[in-house]
Amino acid sequence: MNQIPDIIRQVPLEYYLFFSTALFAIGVIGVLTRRNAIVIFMCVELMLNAVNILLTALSAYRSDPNGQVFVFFIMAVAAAEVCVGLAIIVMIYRNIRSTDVQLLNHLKW
Amino acid sequence: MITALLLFWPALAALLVLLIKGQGAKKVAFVAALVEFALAIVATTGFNAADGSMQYELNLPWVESAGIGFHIGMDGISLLMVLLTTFLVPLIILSAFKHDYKDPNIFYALILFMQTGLIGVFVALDAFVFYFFWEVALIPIYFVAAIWGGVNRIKVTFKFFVYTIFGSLFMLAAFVYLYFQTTGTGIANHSSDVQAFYQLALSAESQSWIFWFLFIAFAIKMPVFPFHTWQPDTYTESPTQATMLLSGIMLKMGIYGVLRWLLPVVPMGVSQWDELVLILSIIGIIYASVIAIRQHDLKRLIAYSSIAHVGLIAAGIFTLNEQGLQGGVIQMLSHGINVTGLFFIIDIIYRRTNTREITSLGGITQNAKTLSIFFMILLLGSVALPLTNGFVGEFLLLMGVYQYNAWFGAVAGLTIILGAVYMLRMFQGVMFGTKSEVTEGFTDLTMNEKAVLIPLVIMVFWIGLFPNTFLSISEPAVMNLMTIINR
Amino acid sequence: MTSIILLSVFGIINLFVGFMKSKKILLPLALLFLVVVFGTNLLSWNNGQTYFNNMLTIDNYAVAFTGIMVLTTLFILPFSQRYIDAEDENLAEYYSILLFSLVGAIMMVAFENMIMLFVGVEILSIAMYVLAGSNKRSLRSNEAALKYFLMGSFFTGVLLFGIVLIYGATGSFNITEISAANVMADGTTNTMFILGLLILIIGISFKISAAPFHFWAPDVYEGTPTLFTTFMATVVKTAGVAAFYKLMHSAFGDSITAWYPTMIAITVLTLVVGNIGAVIQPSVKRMLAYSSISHAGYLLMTIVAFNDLSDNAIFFYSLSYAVASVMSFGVLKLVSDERRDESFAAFNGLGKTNPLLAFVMTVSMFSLAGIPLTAGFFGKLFVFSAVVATGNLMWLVVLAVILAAIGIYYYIKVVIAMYMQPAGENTKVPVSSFATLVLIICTVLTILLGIVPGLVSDIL
Amino acid sequence: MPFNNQAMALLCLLIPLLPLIGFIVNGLGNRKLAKGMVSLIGCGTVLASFLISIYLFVDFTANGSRPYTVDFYNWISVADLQIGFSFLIDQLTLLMMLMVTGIGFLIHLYSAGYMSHDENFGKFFAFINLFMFSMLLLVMGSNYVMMFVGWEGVGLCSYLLIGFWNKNTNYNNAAKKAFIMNRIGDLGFLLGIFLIFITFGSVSYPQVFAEAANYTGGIDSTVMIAITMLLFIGAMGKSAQIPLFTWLPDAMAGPTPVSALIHAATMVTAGIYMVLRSNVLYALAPSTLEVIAIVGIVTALIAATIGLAQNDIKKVLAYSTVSQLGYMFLALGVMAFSSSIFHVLTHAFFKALLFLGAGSVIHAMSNEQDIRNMGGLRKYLPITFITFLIGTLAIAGIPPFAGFFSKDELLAHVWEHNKVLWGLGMLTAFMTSFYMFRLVFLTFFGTFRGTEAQKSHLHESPISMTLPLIVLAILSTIGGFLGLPAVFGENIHVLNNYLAPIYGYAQAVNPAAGAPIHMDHTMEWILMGVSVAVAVIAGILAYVMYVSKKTVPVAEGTRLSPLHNLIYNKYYIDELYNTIIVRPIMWFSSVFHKVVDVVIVDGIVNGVGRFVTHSSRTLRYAQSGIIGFYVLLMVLSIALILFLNFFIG
Repeated sequence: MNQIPDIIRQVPLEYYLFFSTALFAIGVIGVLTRRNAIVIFMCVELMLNAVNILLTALSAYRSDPNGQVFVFFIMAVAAAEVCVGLAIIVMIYRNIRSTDVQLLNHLKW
Repeated sequence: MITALLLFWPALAALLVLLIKGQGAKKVAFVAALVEFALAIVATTGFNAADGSMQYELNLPWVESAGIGFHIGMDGISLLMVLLTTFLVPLIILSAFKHDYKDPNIFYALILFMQTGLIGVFVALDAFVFYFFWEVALIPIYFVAAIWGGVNRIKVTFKFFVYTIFGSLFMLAAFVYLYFQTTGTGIANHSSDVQAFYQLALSAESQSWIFWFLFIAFAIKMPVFPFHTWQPDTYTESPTQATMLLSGIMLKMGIYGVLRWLLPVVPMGVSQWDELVLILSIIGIIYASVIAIRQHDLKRLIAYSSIAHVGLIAAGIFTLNEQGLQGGVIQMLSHGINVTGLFFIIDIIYRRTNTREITSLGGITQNAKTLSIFFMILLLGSVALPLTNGFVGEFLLLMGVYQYNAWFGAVAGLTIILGAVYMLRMFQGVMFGTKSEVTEGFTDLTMNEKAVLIPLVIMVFWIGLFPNTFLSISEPAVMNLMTIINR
Repeated sequence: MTSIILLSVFGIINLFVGFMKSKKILLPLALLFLVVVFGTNLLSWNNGQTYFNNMLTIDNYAVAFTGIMVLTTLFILPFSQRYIDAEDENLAEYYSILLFSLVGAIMMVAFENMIMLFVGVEILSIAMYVLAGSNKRSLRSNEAALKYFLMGSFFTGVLLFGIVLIYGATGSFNITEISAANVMADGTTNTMFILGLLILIIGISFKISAAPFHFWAPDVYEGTPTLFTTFMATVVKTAGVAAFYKLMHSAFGDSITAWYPTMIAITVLTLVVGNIGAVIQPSVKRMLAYSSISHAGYLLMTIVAFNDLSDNAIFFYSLSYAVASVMSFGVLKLVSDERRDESFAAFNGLGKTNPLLAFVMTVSMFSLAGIPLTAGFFGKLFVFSAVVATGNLMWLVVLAVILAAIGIYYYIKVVIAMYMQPAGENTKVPVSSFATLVLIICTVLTILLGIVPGLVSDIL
Repeated sequence: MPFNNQAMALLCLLIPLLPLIGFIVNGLGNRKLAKGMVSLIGCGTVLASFLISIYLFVDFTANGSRPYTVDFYNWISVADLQIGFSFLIDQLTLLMMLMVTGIGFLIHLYSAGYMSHDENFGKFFAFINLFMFSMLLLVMGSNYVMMFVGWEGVGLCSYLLIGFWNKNTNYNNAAKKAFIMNRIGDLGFLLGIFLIFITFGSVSYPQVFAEAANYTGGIDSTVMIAITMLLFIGAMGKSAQIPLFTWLPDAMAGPTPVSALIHAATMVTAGIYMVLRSNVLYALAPSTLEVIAIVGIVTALIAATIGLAQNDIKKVLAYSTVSQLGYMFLALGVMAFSSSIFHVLTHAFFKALLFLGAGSVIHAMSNEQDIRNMGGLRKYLPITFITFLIGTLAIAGIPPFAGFFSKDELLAHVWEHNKVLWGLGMLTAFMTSFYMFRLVFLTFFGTFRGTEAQKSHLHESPISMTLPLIVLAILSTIGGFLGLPAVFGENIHVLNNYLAPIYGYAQAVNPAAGAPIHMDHTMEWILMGVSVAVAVIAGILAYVMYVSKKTVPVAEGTRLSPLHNLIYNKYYIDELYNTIIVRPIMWFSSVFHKVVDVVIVDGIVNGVGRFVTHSSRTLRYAQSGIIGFYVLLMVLSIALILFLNFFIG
């Protein structure tokens, strides 16, 4: 297992940085462009995973376990979020038979 | 100690009055106000009039860590203002006896509560204490005006409230700034004590803008042209008692504020802007007087006249000479008495005829001789006839302004002509001529009404004949003030 | 620390009690729990300790804010009376969620490590997503939950990204270590650090609904059942601001040049948007939502002030704001539940039908507006003082003053409706004795702090 | 000149105080006291004041004529401004006191008869008592502010009495006009006082005059001209000089005794008193005196021309008063101080007499005032006729009546000063004589032109009214001997000798002040002859026109020649004032209120509110309710923040 950080370090840190930033950006763009609540939520998950990758990489580069520990926290929290989020979406689907976020604009101004 | 008693007694009495259901509330309120007046008399008798510094001081920690003390006390100017307040409030309460206001307990409690605020403003010796009571005085009067007022009361008092608070907040900002400029001793590095403010040596530039921050607050309250537009509407729409409180006492808060918190704190700022303020004030005198000439609603007419009178006071005070300052002080008393009386007389007429329109009144003097006499005396006081109270103040004020600048004095002096024009026009329209439908069955004053007017009229002559009684109380304080201003 | 453990335990107990038939006991029990927590919390006063390997610090700052939040929750719960009366089967869950979310809130004010901050934020947020949507059959509630959830999780991602970048730049999550790393000490600009810092600020700004990341707030506040809106406006906001303040001061105090312009911009924008936005709202609830944005702005001013006065200022302001908010939302809830209306018209004639409620509402409005005799005045005074003390931000105070005047404009409209408009068909609003008690306590507290602010104004 | 005699001080105080007590008693007991009681109190207090004044006068002369001040208390004291409530007793004061209380008493007595049918009898007496009080303060005060007190006080009484019958709107308007016009003058007076205080550091006569006597600024310095002009503006208002004279004819709306007392004998001469009192100041400003002389003569001339065409018995007398006041100012303008006060005195006698006589006529005619409806009254009102005739002879300047001496002396001074002014003065004298005889002839000669009802009612007035007439007629006859011209012997000008000390300071600074006439006796005789001739010719002319030819002024509505029309309508001065002053102020009032106040000033205040509301409404649209939009905005904000941080700052 000790080699894993070494393996990770074979790729330059900038690559991880660019990759996860790109991934994060894709997530953001997805949130911006999609109308389906579930897809939007998936994109958010994408953002979280981008963060996770970066954390792992940084953790490995710095030989600091804290980063990886944080990843676990993030995963756990994300799981909780998924539960709640899906429950909310289901609840809405029951009410309006749709998951299109554009339809929900009664609260405004 | 007596200062604290003066300050808190009305508030306590207000709580008591609140508990009394029905019309008994007014009697209790009246007695409480009389007690307060007695306290003020006691304070006056024990007051060393030769001493210009603060007396009856009380300095308790308030926000200890910040160096903000609950510091109260009185010098001659404060004492006169306190006397005015405590003298007028019982009369104002008494003047309401014939009205059946709904929820009388709340009505009278608010008036008493306001008295605490007013007294607090006049005795505060800490900037934040001053601001605190400044706003405390506003809240009750807002409710009195807005709940028991006329048809347009909501809109009008809303504007009044927001406008005056808007100004006050600038004062707060200035106080906070000044507070941080002080280097006090004791527990904190900073102090908001009035003496600490007086010792500040700020640059001319910062004094200049602080001047405006403070002045806007006071100018709106007084009100000085062009910050006056809330005033005629508010005076007109408020119930008479609120109008009396607003015009008789509350506007003195603004003038007092100038005396205590503006002139001595930022003297350099004052010297930069005093000319502009004088010009504004004098414009206000002429402007409001000219407008008053054609007003047909009695209350509105007196409201505009009040702007004119206050303009003169403001002008006089900003001359920074002793005649102007002393004139301002004595005129505050006089104006408080006259305007309260005039509004009460308008109320008497309104209650009997249901109208305040000059054109639909007339000939009242034929039915109500006593009323005519009282009305005439108060009116003469208001137009500054010698030997009435108004003369002493206007004489000194105009002299002060004249010394500052002869042309200003001459223009400001037009007030004595224009004042006569609108006042006599009003008196003629209301009291003289032939009776109209509404004044046909007009009845003369009742005992109760006389009880309100007689003390006022006595004061009209007292101040007119023996102004030194009051001038001597404020003189050392004014001298003291001038020393601080000229430091 | 004891508070966190106790709250978690009590939350679970509450859930179990919920299985029993008698719902009557739930409220007193929850209140009892909170009182206990409040008490134990105070034990930690001047008795600070760190836990979990330096991940949590219970210092006076944490204790003070925990106190505010627990107290606020204590005040909020009695307004759930209607749920009790309606025999709502989920009541126990609501109570438990509130208790659990308090844990998150406490973690946010006590964090020493970014992980704890993140976890605290999420505990609180996820709980709020649920509560926002707790009225399952109401489309408005649904919409609020969805909006809050989607945007909230989006900004969770943003927040995390910020944390990660800072981790990348400094190699630590611990705020003391971040501060010690002092990456900007030699005048170099570490792009990753600054980027992370800014993104982190943005992430937290969202949580406290600071402009321009406030868009969710009015909608969510309006759609959420009033009881939970109260919680959001008070506990969540207090926790968020307290955490924000602590973060900026403890971790990024030295890199102030990097975040100062952004922070000021956000503060100004928040003040403006909150106050201006509230002016023409026809719904009291939405008006209060905007007003809570504006108060976030005043609170942010303390962060900008960044001096030894700002600690006490933020504490006092939070306290006065939280109490006043409980009062205003509480009365709003009582009135709108009864009259099925959240507009200003619902308050017409309240002064006649319910003098007490009207008085409480008036006090709260004055407190929010910052008029003397109420705690809000001193809150504003202390905040402004802190800003003025910096010496070069007088303009910000002036702006805040002008906006405060605008604030009076909309707060007073409620007062006008209550006292000066005829009651019309509005009838007396029933109030439970618990709620009455809470309102009276809050009112007394507000006025007391408005007269003798020295009681708590310099405890930190 | 300190003065410590308590009893004397009390006496001094009693002089104004007694009428004040009368005012208070009569005022409060208006409806409760019987009329007899009211008149007793009203007349008695004034009589007492008169007697005390005589006593003071005697005492003063007996004690070497040393002026003294009586200090009662410190009225207003602010820093170096010390205004004492105190009286100055000197020659001038005593003279005025005697005149005011003496004539005042006669008129009070007259009023007891004249007003006996009025329901507000008590109120009337209260007001004229108040007037006596104010007038006495005016003349007795020892500083300018005290004078101002009386000055405004008499203005108030004038207002109250002109509008005495306050049901009539015209009367009220006249009263208001009088008060306001007086106030215009008062403002000048007030500013003058301020400047006096600034210049001399005091407002008290002894100090001011002593300072002025040592004034180092020289003759005609700006300050002195300013002070004297400002004071003179005050005098113009009170003494009805052009341009502030139009109130006086209107003031005839008041009861006739009021016209006699206030608007002829006493109050309107206050302006002369003031200038005379300040003689040292005026001596320092000869330029102002020139102005005064010109204003005086123009006023005299214009008022006299208007008097030619008036048909109201009181209006004729009113314009005559204005004209005579003009004379007095003319005298002041040429520094003939004694002549001026001499004319004040004689004018007080004969003009009071004329007014009271007119009142008697009006009383007999049942309130008819138009001389076109009179005629032949000498048969019905013999006493009134004779006394009125004496008054007319006096004012016309026929020797040996009082007016002859005073007017002649006055004009002699003018002759010395400026021949043109003298010529105009003579012209005025001619017109005066003409319209006064016209008045006499139309009223008392010819046949009665009134209604039958009036005719049956004609009667001589009661004794309380005729007695004052007789007394005043005697005074008008012999009053002139107080100031016999030098042609009759050296140092026989009693008044001049008596008053000489008060010009001491003035003569010190300007030798021309108050100097006696320096002309040979021949010239003096010639001048006398000319003025008598002018008066007699005018009288004969009037006789020819109105007795021989029986001309009656045309009725209302007849077309008049343009010049006649102009005079008849008083040169349209009221209309002029209305157009250039009153209307513009009214216009400004409306504009200030409806445009400036409501639209501009309040518009800005409300505009701020509207701006906020509008911003709020606009900002609202950002809150569209759509998640995608929100996220977009927020992402853009993030991008903006990052952009600004990394690419700008």
